[in-house]
Amino acid sequence: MAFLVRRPIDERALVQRVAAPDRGGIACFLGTVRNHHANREVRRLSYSAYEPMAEAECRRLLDEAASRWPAAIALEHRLGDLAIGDVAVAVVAAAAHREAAFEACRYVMDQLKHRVPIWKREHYADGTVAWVDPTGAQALNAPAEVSHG
Amino acid sequence: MAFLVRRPIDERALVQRVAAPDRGGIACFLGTVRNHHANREVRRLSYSAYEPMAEAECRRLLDEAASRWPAAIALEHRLGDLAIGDVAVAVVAAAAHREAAFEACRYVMDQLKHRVPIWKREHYADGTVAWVDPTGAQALNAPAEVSHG
Amino acid sequence: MPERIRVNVLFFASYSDLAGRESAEVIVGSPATAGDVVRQARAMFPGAERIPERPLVALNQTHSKLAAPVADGDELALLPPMAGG
Amino acid sequence: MPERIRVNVLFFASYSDLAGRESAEVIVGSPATAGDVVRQARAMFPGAERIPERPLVALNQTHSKLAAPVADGDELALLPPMAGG
Repeated sequence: MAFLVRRPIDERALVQRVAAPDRGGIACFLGTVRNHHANREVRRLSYSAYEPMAEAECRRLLDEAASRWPAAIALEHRLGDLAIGDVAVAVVAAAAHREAAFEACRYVMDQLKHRVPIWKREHYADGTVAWVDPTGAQALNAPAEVSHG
Repeated sequence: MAFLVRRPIDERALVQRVAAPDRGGIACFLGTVRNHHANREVRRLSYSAYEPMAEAECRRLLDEAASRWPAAIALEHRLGDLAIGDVAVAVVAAAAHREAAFEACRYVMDQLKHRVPIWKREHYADGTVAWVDPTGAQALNAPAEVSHG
Repeated sequence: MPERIRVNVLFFASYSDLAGRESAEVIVGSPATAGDVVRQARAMFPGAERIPERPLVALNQTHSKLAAPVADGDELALLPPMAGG
Repeated sequence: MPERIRVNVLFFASYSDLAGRESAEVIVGSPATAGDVVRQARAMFPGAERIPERPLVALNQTHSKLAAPVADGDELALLPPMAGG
């Protein structure tokens, strides 16, 4: 099962994958491309990954979540160029009860951001490009200001 | 805006209703009809409501959630006869950040179950019918065993 | 204010099964509370006494306490435990 | 165990921009840790010294500490702060 995809994410297909007659609660999260980041206007962005590790880390993460909550979980993250409003990531967790579905879904999203080696390069309205650093470290923002044309 | 519907719920339409370029996080919950309840096999069920109050209470609930979190929220609950696997309720919350989206979505679902006057009648494989009482009170289960068949 | 207060009482779900009806006009003396109306409604129909003595109620489509005063023309709904979602 | 350990070092995202490449073979004396390989990699290319001294690393596709020992043929990835989702 590939967690990284280079085509639009079909969240309904992910719901179908985890839905079952004994799982009444389905929690989903869709992360979409925003038009602003840190007060700058974003035109488009591209995601890249350390692909074999990212696939392995997603697998470990879902196994971990499935061992903590009685939930079936599906995950896809898109790579490549995305436009504003495109779905970049989708997590769907289905369980007999909604608490487990919500908690598993949120856990996977939180962990994904911290553990799965995926990076985001934003293209701004002023023509510049930057690697997004969620930790906000100065040293990492500096090179990001270089335009990649 | 009607929160109660008597047709299949289109969760994608709800997502479209709240999605916006400045809202990057979309949390959803789908409640589907389970095939078991309290160890009994469920064949189908029907939802009914105190409709004008349920509509008003949904409106109050969403206004309340929108005042607590910077989120746009959509909600639909289906009434009438539903089959196993059908979506009975959908809540979608969109916000700039995922925390607000998750929390608003979960709050609305939790409150909906406690506040919105909707009732569920389950039809079991053995031909009996019961009103579902989530509080598990004995006095309320008794009449529920009466067959409406 | 009239001496007698007419309240439109609504029964839902299992309470409707117990009372054998979906609504009833209940007349109580003034002043009266929602609880007074419930007490009278439970005594009016065979089976309705199996409705809990202190059910959840909504007065004019808003959740209410049993101690809330009722007025002529009010709508009082007796709500079994809710099971949406 | 060979006296010299060859490690395939991978640079991603902003670190790749800084190092001007996506990978490099780094040779260190045995025994060595992931941290030793990072130190050498930062010194090998102009610009690479702007990679943090203690970056996140993955050893053979698993998150690792800098104190972890490396072996000949290992793959060590230098990971900028992740930004998925």
